[in-house]
Amino acid sequence: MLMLLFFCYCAVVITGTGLLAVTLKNPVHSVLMVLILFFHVAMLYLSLGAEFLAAVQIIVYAGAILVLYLFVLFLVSLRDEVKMPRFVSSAWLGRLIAGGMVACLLYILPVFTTGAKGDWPAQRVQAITPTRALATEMYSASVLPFEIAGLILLVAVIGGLLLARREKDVHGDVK
Amino acid sequence: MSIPILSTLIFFPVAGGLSLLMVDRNKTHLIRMMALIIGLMEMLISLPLFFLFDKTTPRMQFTELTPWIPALNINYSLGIDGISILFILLTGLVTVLSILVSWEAIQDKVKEFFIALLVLEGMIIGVFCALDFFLFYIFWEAMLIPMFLIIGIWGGPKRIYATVKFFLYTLVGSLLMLVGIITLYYHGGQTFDIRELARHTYSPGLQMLLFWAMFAAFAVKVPMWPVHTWLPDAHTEAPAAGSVILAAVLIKMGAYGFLRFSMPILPDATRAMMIPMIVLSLIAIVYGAVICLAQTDLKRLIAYSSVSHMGFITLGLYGLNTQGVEGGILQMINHGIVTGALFLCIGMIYERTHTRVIADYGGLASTMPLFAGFFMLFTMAAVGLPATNGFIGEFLILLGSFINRPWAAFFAATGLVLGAWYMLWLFQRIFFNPVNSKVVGLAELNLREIVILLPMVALVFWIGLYPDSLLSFMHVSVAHLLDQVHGGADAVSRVAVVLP
Amino acid sequence: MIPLSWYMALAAILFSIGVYGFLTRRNIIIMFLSAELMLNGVNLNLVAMSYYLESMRGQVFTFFIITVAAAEAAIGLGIAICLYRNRQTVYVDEVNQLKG
Amino acid sequence: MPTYLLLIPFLPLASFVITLLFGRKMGTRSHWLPIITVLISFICALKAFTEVLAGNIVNQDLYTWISSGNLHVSVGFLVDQLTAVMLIVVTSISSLVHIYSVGYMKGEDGYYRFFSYLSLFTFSMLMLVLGNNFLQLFFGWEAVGLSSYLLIGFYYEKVSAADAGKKAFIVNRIGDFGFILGLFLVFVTFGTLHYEPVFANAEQAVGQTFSIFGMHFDLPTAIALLLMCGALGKSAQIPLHVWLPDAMEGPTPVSALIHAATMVTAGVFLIARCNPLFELSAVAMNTVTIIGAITCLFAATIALVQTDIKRVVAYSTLSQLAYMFVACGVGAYSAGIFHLFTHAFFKALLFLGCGSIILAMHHEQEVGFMGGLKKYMPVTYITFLIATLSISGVPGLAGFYSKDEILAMAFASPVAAGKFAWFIGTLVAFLTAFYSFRLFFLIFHGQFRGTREQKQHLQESPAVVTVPLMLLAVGAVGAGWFGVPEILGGDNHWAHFLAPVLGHPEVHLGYITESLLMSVSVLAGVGGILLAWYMYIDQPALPGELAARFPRAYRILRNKYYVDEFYIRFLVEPGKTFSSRVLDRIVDTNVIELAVNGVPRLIGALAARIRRLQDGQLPHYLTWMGGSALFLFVWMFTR
Amino acid sequence: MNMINWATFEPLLPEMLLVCIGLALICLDLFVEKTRELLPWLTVLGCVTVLGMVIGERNVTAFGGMFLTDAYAVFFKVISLLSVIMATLMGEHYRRVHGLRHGEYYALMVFAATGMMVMASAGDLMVLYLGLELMALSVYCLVGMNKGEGRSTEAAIKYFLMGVFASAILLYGMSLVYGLTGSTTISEIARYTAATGLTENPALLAALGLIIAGFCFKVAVAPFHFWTPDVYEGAPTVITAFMSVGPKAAGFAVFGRVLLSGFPELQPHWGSLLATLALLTMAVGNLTALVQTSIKRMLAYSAIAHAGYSLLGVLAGTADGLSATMSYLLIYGFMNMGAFAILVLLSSRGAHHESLDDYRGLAKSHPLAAALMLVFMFSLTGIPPTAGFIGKFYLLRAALGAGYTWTVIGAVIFSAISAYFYLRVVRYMYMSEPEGELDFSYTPGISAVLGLALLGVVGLGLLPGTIIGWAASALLGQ
Repeated sequence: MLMLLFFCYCAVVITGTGLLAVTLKNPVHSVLMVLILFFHVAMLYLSLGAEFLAAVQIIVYAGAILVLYLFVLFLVSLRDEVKMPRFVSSAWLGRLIAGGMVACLLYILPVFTTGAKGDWPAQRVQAITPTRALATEMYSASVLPFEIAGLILLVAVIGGLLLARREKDVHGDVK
Repeated sequence: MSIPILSTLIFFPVAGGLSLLMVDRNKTHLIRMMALIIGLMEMLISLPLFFLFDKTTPRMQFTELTPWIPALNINYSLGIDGISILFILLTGLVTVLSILVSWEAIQDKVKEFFIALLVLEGMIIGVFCALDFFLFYIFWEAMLIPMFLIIGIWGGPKRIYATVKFFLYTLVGSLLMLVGIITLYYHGGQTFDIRELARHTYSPGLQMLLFWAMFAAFAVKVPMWPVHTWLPDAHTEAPAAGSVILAAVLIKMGAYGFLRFSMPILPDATRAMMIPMIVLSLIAIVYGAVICLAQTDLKRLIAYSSVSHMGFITLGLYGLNTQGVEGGILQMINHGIVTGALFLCIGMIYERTHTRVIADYGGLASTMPLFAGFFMLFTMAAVGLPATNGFIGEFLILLGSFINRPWAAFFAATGLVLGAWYMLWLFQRIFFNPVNSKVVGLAELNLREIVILLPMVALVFWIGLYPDSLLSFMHVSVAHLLDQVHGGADAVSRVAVVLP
Repeated sequence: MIPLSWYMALAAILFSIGVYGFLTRRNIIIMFLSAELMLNGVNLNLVAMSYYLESMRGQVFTFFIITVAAAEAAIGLGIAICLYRNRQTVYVDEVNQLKG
Repeated sequence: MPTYLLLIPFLPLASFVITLLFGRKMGTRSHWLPIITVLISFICALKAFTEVLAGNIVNQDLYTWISSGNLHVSVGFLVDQLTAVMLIVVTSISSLVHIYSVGYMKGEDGYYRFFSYLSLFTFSMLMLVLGNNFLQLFFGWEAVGLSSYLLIGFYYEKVSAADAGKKAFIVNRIGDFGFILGLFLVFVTFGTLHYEPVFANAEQAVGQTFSIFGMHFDLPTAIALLLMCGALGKSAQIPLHVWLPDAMEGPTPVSALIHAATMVTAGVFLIARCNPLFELSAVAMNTVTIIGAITCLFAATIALVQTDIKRVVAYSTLSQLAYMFVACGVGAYSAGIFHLFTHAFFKALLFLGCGSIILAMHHEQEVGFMGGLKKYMPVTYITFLIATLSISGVPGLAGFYSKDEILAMAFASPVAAGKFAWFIGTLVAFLTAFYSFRLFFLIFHGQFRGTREQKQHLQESPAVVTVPLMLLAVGAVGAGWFGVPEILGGDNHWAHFLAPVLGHPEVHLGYITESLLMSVSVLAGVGGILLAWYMYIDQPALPGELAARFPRAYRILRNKYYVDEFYIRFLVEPGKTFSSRVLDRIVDTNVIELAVNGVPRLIGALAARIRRLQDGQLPHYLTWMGGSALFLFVWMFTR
Repeated sequence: MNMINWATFEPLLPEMLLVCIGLALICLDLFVEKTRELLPWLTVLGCVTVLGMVIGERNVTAFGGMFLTDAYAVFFKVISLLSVIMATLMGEHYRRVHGLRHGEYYALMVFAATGMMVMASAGDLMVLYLGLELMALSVYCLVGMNKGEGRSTEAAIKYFLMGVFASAILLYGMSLVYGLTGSTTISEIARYTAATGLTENPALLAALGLIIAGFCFKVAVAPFHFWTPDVYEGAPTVITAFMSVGPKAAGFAVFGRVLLSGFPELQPHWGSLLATLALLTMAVGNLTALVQTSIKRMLAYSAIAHAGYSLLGVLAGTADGLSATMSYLLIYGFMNMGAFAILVLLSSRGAHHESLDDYRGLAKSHPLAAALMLVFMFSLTGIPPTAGFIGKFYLLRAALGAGYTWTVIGAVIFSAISAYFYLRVVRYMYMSEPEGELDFSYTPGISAVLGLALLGVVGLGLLPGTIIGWAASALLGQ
């Protein structure tokens, strides 16, 4: 029952902040809303026994990515943001599609069946703690994606550097 | 045959053409000479075919077979029979004449022109040699490229419209045929070998579909009514050599396609679609002839007359009896010679006057009597005067169609009258009537031009007087073809009903 | 015990909210945020399934998605800055020179 | 194959080729080769004739021309009685015309061309008559057409001449349309195109039917009528007669040779040659008779009012050819050929006489400018008179015997239309005499009505012209004596000679009937002559008055019953209009081309619309993507 | 718990080498100024080495089915590497003319290639996704590389945003599949669905729909194609060339792998869906290309159209079909690279010369370039004896063999329509008079690309047996 209440709370907050995030006029407010949302998602992760991911959610998402967004938001200056229209002219279609999507995604739930059970039953996870279980999985079966993820981060670094820095090109013209 | 003579025939001109690449583009005379020599050598190479050909067997001769795409059972398979041999010889001749007629007419991008021409020759010969449907398709389509360029680069003022029209028209048809070919492949035992394919039997419904798929390609190429409208444009805008090749061999490929593929592979559909095909042919005959009367452009008129003549040819082929088919094949050669010659003539005169408008001519017989004589001769061959080749073909075709369907011959024979009408009218407007000021003082044909026309004259009479020399090549093959079409059962309809 | 479908429903809603924002907002940064919402929807899905399927795969996947999200954020923001430098705008409907 | 036979056609052929190729260099000497060759041909023809007289019929193949399936056609010669006669006619008239032309064509541009064409014609005509099969006949048939075309259009820079040549060819082609279908039917019926087996088996076609367009025709009738079509075209019978008067645009020797003596009689030759087939069909015979009779009258009436001397003669040719048709139609083939034979002489003579006059008149052909030429051109006058008398059927002259034979045969014929034909024929005999003498009087009698300049130059033609006239005059008188009927004490050698080929209808006319008929026709002829004398010598004003009194009739006759106008209005012009307005502008340009060009245009329009989707607006793209993803989701879900 | 040791990573050797090359390139670029001229050649050398290793790869299933080095993967890796090699050579020319910062350029291309190779080998949705992102992120950067140029950045932002959206959709589909089957390994998914009769589950189909949507975006299938023209036009030409070949081939690699290995039983369902999409794609690509005046943009639309053709092989759902798609992609790689190489060749600093009008009379001023372009255009049209025809033929054959007759007829009709705009290039080059002066020179890099492309187009056109045999055996061996 407590779980239920907890879930409902999280669900309401997530939905609410989500909606607010995408509708609020001021982008900074939106970022704040998303921050709240991330926290609540992290709480749901906790309730699903994914402690590590909850932590990552907070640290990486909330702590790093959102801050980055905020940073860029300030960088690109917000002079007239609040005076400008928030939505694109075809927003009504976007709403329709989003509405249709949620309807469809919910519609398939009744026919959804869960697949084969994995080899990490609750007691086994609890025996070595979920984080350790995750690590075990990650560094054995999923070592390859792990490596690739590392590579992706490398590319992100190079790419981010490449794109964001001001530079002289080889011909010496200042861009 | 240890020497791959057919491959040589296909690739010699291609290689020869490409060898022109190495010549400096400013040495136009050298380029012309080289092209001519290559063309003549090609003719020389084709001669053994004529002499070594065994007329007593319907089997393919001079065959070559090399696996090409083994995964799909596609082979580089060549061979000729009595139906195709003549076209190869004709192609060789016509190419040489085209080279000669372009001697001075082509002054721009000379090198490219002769390369295109020689490559075209190779591809066309490939079409007539291929025994693998896929290989055939390759040549069939590949030939579009040089032709597209020849019309588009060296053509008349509206050349671009004409060449694009030509290309797209033919391409749509060909691609639909490609679908048919592949379908055939699946139903015919996963092979493209046309002899194998002909051995299989297909359900009537499938045959009908395949028939129309092939029809799409062949009818456009022929061109049959109502998919003929590319031809007047292409002919009109093409340079002389282009028109000649187009008229002489290129549009024969369509009729050849019917003979080589549609008929033996799809006998039931062929028989079933005989009447529609005949009706289309008749429409083409009459329509093409009548519309000639409205033409004011010299080449356009001849182009429409080709529509009419090709109507005769398809009529003959779909007579599905010996006389009709043999006449049709012979008429293909004849039309190639005669219309080719007419286009050669037009090219020569165009070089002098730079106009194709009929009204700009008149009284040319006074200024260029020799030319008038040649033109008269070809005109007479075109209207099917006996002793010229045109007569033999038309006679056999009409006879063939009369044997089984007198009404068809009845309508087709109106083509004889209409043909005389428009051709003579044309002749009158160009050569007779008071001398037009625009043609005063034109130079008579020079030696080169006479040399070009003489072989055509010789052929006109040779075939006209001794058609057996060509007909004898096809007797056995045509009989074999008709056996395939009629399955040997319906033999009665193939011969004239002789009273007791 | 809360049924899986509840989580999935929430994930679906979250995803759709992301779609909503992504399709309707003009500001590119907000669009990035919306994309994160979509990814969070997916993540929620995966974590919930992982739990119910007694498999770690979902969590691992989520972990990678978060990683990728971070990388994407870096590059996306880099491009956004580039854009801002070039065009002095972060509004998506003002970026329409390429068309036709 | 005897060499002399080969020489007959092929010498002229060689002459044609050589003269055409080298004539330019030979210049004014280019007539020698053609004349010599045609003379040799004539001699060979005489030899052939004697051989036939001796009973040596030749029927031999030279080589196989076409062979396809069960069709085997040869080039071969059949020299029988009929052929022999034709050979004589062709080579003799041709020789004379050749010689005549030396004078007539002197100084013309394209002198060599003229002679080479004459040789070509001779060759073609000889091939026509020599052939032993239908296809070779057809070859000659078309080749004479070509020569005719070339010679009519000899003065090609004249639009009317070029038109006339074209017209002749095309009208003949219309006839050939039927002819060639007839050949097909013969082949389908008999499995061969050679005369001998066809005629031998002709009987077997009786009772068979031929079906086309769902209709059934009696087979022999169908064959005969189709072949007749060809004959109608070549022999210029209604309704295909329109080309012959126009053909007078050609040089006069040509008119004499081709359009009077030889080529136009090919139709008669054809019917005579195919008599075993025609015999099988009463319908065909009647048709031939009726067409002949109608043409006969039709042409004669037109000739009454024409003023161009060559046209008058041309219409008289039509009329005389129609006699031959009537003869064939009533089964009197030998009579027809007989008339062909005599007609060749007197009509060639008439034409050549005309030529002589035209030469003297400096190419003036309107009779209105002539008159009183008698004193200037005595030889021409005499010979022309002989020919006119001959055509008028004055007893003793060639025309009398042959025409009389025909009329008698027509009267006696069991064929239904025979009596009708006889009546018309007799009437036309009167008309013929009238218009022939009208012409004669207008030319040679009365006052000269031309210009002073023309008058100064009036003189008799040179010997090269007059000698052939005289020779032909001999023929015009004596050609008839081969066939003097029994009633006049002759024994009708002609009919007996030709009987093996043409048969001889069993005619039993009583002596009285026959003499009565003969009297009637002689009276008609003499009456015509007298009337002409009355109207053009005695009362020269009368014709004008008559024309004024019956303006409509006069106009109709002057305008040849408006047949040409009818054809132009209802066949030629509609054809051209249909071609340009309907086919070229509507069907090709607006239907087919519209589809051909319209599809790309449609595609282009569609492309432009699709292109508008790509408007550069990222939100739109995203919306499309989101919507499409949703669509895919739903599509798959609902599978 | 399996131990991780060196041997485990052995199948990864080529990819690892490639990463090392990438890192080396960056280091050289950063620290050794003098070697800059050599970087493209080093890249080519490295890629050729890797190519050699790839071809020599044994058929191994590593990392618990996550990584497959079967012949199928090898084939796509070859295409990827070829695209990198050719793009590098082109870039060498481009750099001389336009001046791109090249250290990162080559490195990013190498990383993108690594991503593609991972995709080709991916046996698991996670690996697949990560490979895809690795490639995509690299390409986003490459597209936005010409920072000074507005359209490059615009292209990058468009590509990026749409790419992110597509990834999200793809991920949602994957998450559903994971939930439904309990696995992310493709072979596992196939085994599970077949074993439990999950094939009839609409949720699985719907999830597959989302996955297909994601893949369709990657390979530019309509209506997920909207990014293509804008991005292709905006990106530096070399990158456009690269994108139209490598990443697209990689997209098809995973497309084919997931559909045919993961959901073969569902073929009737996704087959008809893809048939519709293929037709739509061909329609959109070919029709819109008709009205373009920029050759670059026209080639972008042509890329869409060719994606439609390539889909024919996938939707057939047979080994035959897939091998057809494979051959086609390789052939397309050659001809498209060739066409783009001409574009690169003609462009000069400050002027892109991408408009059709710039090609007027090219045959007169530069016959060789025109002749090459002619060959590539005819090949793209699919006229024999060029390779383009062989590829198209093979696709049509496969689709017909699977019974998609009407789709094939549609394909050939659109193919005929496509002739119009390809030929328009030829027309401008050969049948018009030159207007302005075009000045350019052949550098070794561009000459090598042109030569390679010509060799591919003509060679594969005349002797297609080997490539088709290879593609076919790649699938039979699978």
